[in-house]
Amino acid sequence: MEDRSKLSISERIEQKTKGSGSSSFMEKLMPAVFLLCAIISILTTLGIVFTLLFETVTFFRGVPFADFFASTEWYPFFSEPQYGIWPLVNGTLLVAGIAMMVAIPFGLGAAIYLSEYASEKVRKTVKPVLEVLAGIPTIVYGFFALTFVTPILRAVIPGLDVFNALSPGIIIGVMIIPMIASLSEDAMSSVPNSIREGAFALGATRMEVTVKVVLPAALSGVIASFVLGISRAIGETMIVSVAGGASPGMGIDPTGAVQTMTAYIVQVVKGDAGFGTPIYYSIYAVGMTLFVFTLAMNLLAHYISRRFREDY
Amino acid sequence: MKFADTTVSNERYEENTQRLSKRHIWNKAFKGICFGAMAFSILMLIVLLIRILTQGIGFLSWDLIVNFASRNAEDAGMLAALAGTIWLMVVAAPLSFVLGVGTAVYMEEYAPVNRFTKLLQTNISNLAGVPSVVFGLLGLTIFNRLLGLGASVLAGGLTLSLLVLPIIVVASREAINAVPTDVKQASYAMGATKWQTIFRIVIPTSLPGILTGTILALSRAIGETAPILVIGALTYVASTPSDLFSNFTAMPVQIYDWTGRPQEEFQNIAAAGIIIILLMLFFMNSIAVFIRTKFQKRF
Amino acid sequence: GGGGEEPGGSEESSGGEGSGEESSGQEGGSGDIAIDGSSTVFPIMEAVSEEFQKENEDIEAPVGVSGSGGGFERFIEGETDLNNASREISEEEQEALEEEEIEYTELTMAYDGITVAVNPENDFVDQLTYDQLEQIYSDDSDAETWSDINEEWPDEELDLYAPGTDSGTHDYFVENVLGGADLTRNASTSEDDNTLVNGVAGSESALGFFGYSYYSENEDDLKAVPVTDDDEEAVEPSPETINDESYPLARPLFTYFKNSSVEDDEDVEEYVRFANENAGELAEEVGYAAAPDSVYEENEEKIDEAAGE
Amino acid sequence: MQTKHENRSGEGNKTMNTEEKAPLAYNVEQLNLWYADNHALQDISMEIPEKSVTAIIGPSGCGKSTFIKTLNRMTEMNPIVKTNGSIKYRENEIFAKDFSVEYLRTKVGMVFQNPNPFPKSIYENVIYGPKIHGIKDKKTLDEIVEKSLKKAAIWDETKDRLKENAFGLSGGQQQRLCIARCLAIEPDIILMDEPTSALDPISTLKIEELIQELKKDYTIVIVTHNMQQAARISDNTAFFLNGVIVEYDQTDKIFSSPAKKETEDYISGRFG
Amino acid sequence: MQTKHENRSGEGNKTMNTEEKAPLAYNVEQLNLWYADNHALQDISMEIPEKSVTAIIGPSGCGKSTFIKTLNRMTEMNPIVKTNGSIKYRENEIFAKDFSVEYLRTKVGMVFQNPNPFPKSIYENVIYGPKIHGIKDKKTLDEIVEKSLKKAAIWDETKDRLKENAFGLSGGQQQRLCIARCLAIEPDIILMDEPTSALDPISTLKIEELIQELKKDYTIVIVTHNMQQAARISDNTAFFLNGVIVEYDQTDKIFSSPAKKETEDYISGRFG
Ligand SMILES: Nc1ncnc2c1ncn2[C@@H]1O[C@H](COP(=O)(O)OP(=O)(O)OP(=O)(O)O)[C@@H](O)[C@H]1O
Ligand SMILES: Nc1ncnc2c1ncn2[C@@H]1O[C@H](COP(=O)(O)OP(=O)(O)OP(=O)(O)O)[C@@H](O)[C@H]1O
Ligand SMILES: [Mg+2]
Ligand SMILES: [Mg+2]
Ligand SMILES: O=P([O-])([O-])[O-]
Repeated sequence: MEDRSKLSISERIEQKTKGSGSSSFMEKLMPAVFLLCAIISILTTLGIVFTLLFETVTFFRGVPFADFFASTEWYPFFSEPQYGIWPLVNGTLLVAGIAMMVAIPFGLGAAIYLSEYASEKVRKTVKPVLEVLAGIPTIVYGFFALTFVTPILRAVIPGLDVFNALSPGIIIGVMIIPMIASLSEDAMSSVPNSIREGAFALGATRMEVTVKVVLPAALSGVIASFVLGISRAIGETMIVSVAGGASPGMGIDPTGAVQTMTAYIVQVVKGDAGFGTPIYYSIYAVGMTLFVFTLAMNLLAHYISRRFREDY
Repeated sequence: MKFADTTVSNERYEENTQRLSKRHIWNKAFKGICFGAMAFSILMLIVLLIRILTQGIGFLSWDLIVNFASRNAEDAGMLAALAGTIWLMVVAAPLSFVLGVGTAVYMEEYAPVNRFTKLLQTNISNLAGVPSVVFGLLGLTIFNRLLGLGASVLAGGLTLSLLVLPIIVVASREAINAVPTDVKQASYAMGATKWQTIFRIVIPTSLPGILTGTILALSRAIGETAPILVIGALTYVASTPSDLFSNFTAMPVQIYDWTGRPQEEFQNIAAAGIIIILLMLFFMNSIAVFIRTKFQKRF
Repeated sequence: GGGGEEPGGSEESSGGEGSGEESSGQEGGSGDIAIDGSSTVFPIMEAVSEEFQKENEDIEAPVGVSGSGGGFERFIEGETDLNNASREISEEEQEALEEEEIEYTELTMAYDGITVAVNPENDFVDQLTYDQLEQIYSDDSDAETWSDINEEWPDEELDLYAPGTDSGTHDYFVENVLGGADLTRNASTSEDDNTLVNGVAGSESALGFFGYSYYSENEDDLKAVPVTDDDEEAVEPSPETINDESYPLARPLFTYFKNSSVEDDEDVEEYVRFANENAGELAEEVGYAAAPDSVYEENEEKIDEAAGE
Repeated sequence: MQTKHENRSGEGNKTMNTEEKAPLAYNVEQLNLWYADNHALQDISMEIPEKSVTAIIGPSGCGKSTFIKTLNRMTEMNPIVKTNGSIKYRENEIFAKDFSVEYLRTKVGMVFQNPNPFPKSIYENVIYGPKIHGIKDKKTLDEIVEKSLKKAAIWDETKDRLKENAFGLSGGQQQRLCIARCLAIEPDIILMDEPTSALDPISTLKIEELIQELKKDYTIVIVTHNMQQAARISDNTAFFLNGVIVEYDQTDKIFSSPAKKETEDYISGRFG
Repeated sequence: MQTKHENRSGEGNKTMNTEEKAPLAYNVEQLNLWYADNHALQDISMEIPEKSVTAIIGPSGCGKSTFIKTLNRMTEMNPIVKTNGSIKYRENEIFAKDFSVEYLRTKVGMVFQNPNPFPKSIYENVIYGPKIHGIKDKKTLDEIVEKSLKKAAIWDETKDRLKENAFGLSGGQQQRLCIARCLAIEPDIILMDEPTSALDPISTLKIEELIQELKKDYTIVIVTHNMQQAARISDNTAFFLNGVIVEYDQTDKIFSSPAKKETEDYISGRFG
């Protein structure tokens, strides 16, 4: 001890650093560990793709490819089953379309209010509240749609069926509002204040600043949030399973029952389809279609936010 | 020369009060509309909560928490589901946390700029958008069948952890990215190695953000019904899971089952169950908000 | 529904006793009985498990709901001891089990009466024949209004409800009433019978069918329609008419157990016996009907046989 | 250069002793401003004559930016700001209830420290102001663009790329574009907050020349860190310190014979 | 003040004409650095004597920060940077393959433009360096903290709040804490990149005094925008322009009789 304390700190540091092999071991080990973590995410995607692909191929051994894409009838449970995917796609897009008609205006409006008008305090309270809204289990939304929204809508719209596209569509929209609001708000608040000030200094009102400067500047982020919203609406499962019915069809009438790709998967998983039947494999084919759809949406969002990003 | 011919007269901008007041009205109306949009969202939340509370609050009881499911609504409880959900979290939370943070650190601190990194990035943002029911199919095929885990807590937890992984990665990357380069440079400038800088500066500094993201991601996982249904969670269990290979049921599955029952009382029990799950979510969200406001450093 | 096939009993005599004791001994008191299958049968089996576990606290008997088909899949994989089904085992499933060399026994646990119901405001329908039901529900028929079925009935559009196409109730109806023809595409289908009840209760020109329990719990909002499969007197569903099979749409609910499980594991055997003894009573409690006593007696013999006694 | 000073006779006042009384662009009286509890401007009184360049100098944090932003009421967007006192723009009280802030800002242009073009094309940047004020005619707008860019001495560099994004311009070009954008609505006064501090020396020179040119038609108030710049381009200079005007006088006087010890210390580089 | 100049005799060289030859802390030869295609440092050669203050001045973007960061190889963290030439730290080539960059940075401390304490307690900030270099003994660490804070002239202000978060300190205190943090590992050289530009005049003064004090034990290289500051505190001054050393000489000579026209223009405020 006596000896060591005579050494200056710098000398002691030099002594220590000479003998330290462990830190260089960590230096080599940790990147590998982290890389491994990162690779798992890629493996997950590969896992999804292979799982879906494998069983989808089995499905197409029994059901001609052409039927799947050319037929507009989806009746897998009929004595002469029909496996045309389009009715499910149609139902999915119909519900997602309704959802976006709710989510885009309200989400964007909320984002604008929070980013451009609200005080810091309001923003700080509302954002977590909206996050709560986004975190409510979808099963809860599903029963809310079926037992609350549908009866109200039926009172207003006489021809509305018990199962319809409208009610789950609206509720999915409501569920997505926070996501769009939050992502758009992020995009808008990252528009530098200096640009806003530039517009104010020209005598613009707040609305003129928002609509003509901030929104265009944040457009890539805002549109990306819409696309992500659509992708979420397409993938939403329980709300449509509960409130949308199970009637695949090609109509675009929102008052009637529909079936979405996700709802079909749940129907079969919960249902009676025998092992090894084409119905069983069909959920993978539908899952694959769903995956391709959301993948396309996500790539689109990615592309938009890359391609049109403004560097301030 | 260039200033002489004033083609645009200054008067043009001497706006008559009418035009100006019109612009003011527009401005007000626009603000109102945007406020309305925000208020609508919050209103929906309130209506939803009131609806659930009015239906379920009378049926909240201690029994609901300590009893197992039963055919009699009066005796029915969600102990198994509650325990199942907690077990799922116990599996999913550390796994997705470690994997998520590891991935984020790799991407933010180590990844070279190359194709692999780009692929990784695209891959993760895509994974975040894959519908949960598809994750269910993944879990069913790989964990249940291929690895032979069956409909066990482990299979469920693994499935959920993959489901929330991308969300955690994105949140963690943001948090790590928010650590100022300044501070990292200070560490390097003292002769710290990369790992030392990451371990002692980057991770501790971004931890609040990472934790917040993780909690929010997990609170989403708690409510996920579809993937759990797909991997075949049980519906009636009169015991709590004893190990990773036990069968389980989870709260949303239990609620889904109750709402499908013919007896009216079960609908009410379901509403009470929803209240419990919402309480759990509020609790987790408040922890997240607390961490965020309390520990997040402003640079 | 006829009794299950009895696959060759060669294994029964292969000294199951000893190994049975061994395995139950290994599992100690904390044996786990794996039960999965039909959602229709689930409430009964849940009640059975609930009661069973009250008496045997250290034996766990959780019940899953993978649907009859999904359940059979797991049964074939050898993952489960018992599989509940709201229909008889299919030929493909039998073949697969044979391939896996799994021997099984079918037990009829209770009866469900598929109930045909209309809105209480509907005062013109007082009974329906199979022919009429077929006319209404078959995809081949072109009936659109009530008057298309019976000229005396009003000229109002049929508002039809039916259980999800992937359910046992749907299959049974299609098989027995429609003679295998497809269900009309005009019907609103849902996996959740409660919503069918709501649909029928909310529309005056509605007609729907679903499990008896959904009717008995909502008697005030629905009117059950007596049904006849020939031109005899139509019968209204009730626990009695279902139990004595006078109600034509009474259908049996099954559970299938793996013979080797009963043979090797005392817990499973105990559970199966317990289920057979109590299923009738518990079924009525949760809104189904008991099967005739003779069925349970027959079951007992089958169990004895499988257990090698 | 001008940092030498032998003569201390010229006594600075809070309101400047201008020799000939030019019409006033601004008349500030007893202006006080707080950021929450921070009293950032204290009893500021100052007359700003038209068609001249008024420089505001002072060490960092003394309130220069705050002051200049108050002149077109940009400070009030910050909810924690409280203001009292009076600012008359051309005889009109800008804090009056019925005085429109949009009108004020139309008449009083502003150029910021960092160039802040909108992320739009050069063309659209310039016509933003005219457009929000109701000018829609394509031909008129074209004219405005040409004239404004010419006045801001950036026409030659941009005339062939008007449709390109303004972010493609260099910092100095961006700053001149911002000046053009501000000229497009033909303001009466131009406020500039350290307009050259983010620029390279050559761009700085160009902007300084431009200011000299603009002074013929406009009243200019410029905040600058750079005393040499103030000396070079301004007619009058106000020296701020800790939220107070220490001295306000003709630029020559301030730099040759400051009345106050603090002024002298500051311009001779003893602090700051 | 020093901005007057009558005499142009002192000819500046790329390597300075020091009168007495002190031991060298650094010897930079033919250093070139590119950010991708931007040739940010061109043929820099410069000898830095130990136990002295060397100031680097020059207009924004001339490469001051880049140069100083190259001295402890911080630039190489940016993947687009390419470097060639030689830098010898105490006779050792720092670009040599077997030369440890961690060792270099342990010997060469760095203080940045904006104070950048770690988001930890004051105590932990100071012991960060010793800890990562393997010193764990609590008593030694306590001693290091006291000694370093005292040397950085911030002990009195912080001794009662060592466990508090460093973010609670004022900007000037934070900057001194960063200096203390850097002293804790007893470096040989301290590099400072505009260490006072984010600070108020009083904090600036304190840091300047501190530098004068530190110079007794350490070699200091300081980048500054502020010519007065360079004049006040440095022994030698290098004037950079567009990536080139225009002039490097004793500070007195640079400020009283610069050899080059550009230097004169710059320090007399004609640009920048
Ligand atoms: N948005 C704000 N919120 C709170 N205080 C502020 C704000 N802006 C400025 N201040 C405070 O007001 C005072 C004056 O600031 P101001 O920005 O006007 O100084 P300045 O003279 O422009 O300085 P600089 O030369 O650094 O730009 C300072 O004490 C500053 O901390
Ligand atoms: N990370 C970087 N990537 C690309 N170019 C850079 C980077 N950092 C600096 N440069 C360029 O290198 C040149 C020198 O920059 P440097 O930061 O060294 O200047 P400086 O003298 O420190 O200026 P300042 O006084 O503004 O800090 C500039 O042209 C700059 O644009
Ligand atoms: Mg300022
Ligand atoms: Mg620099
Ligand atoms: O689940 P089920 O087979 O009874 O429909």
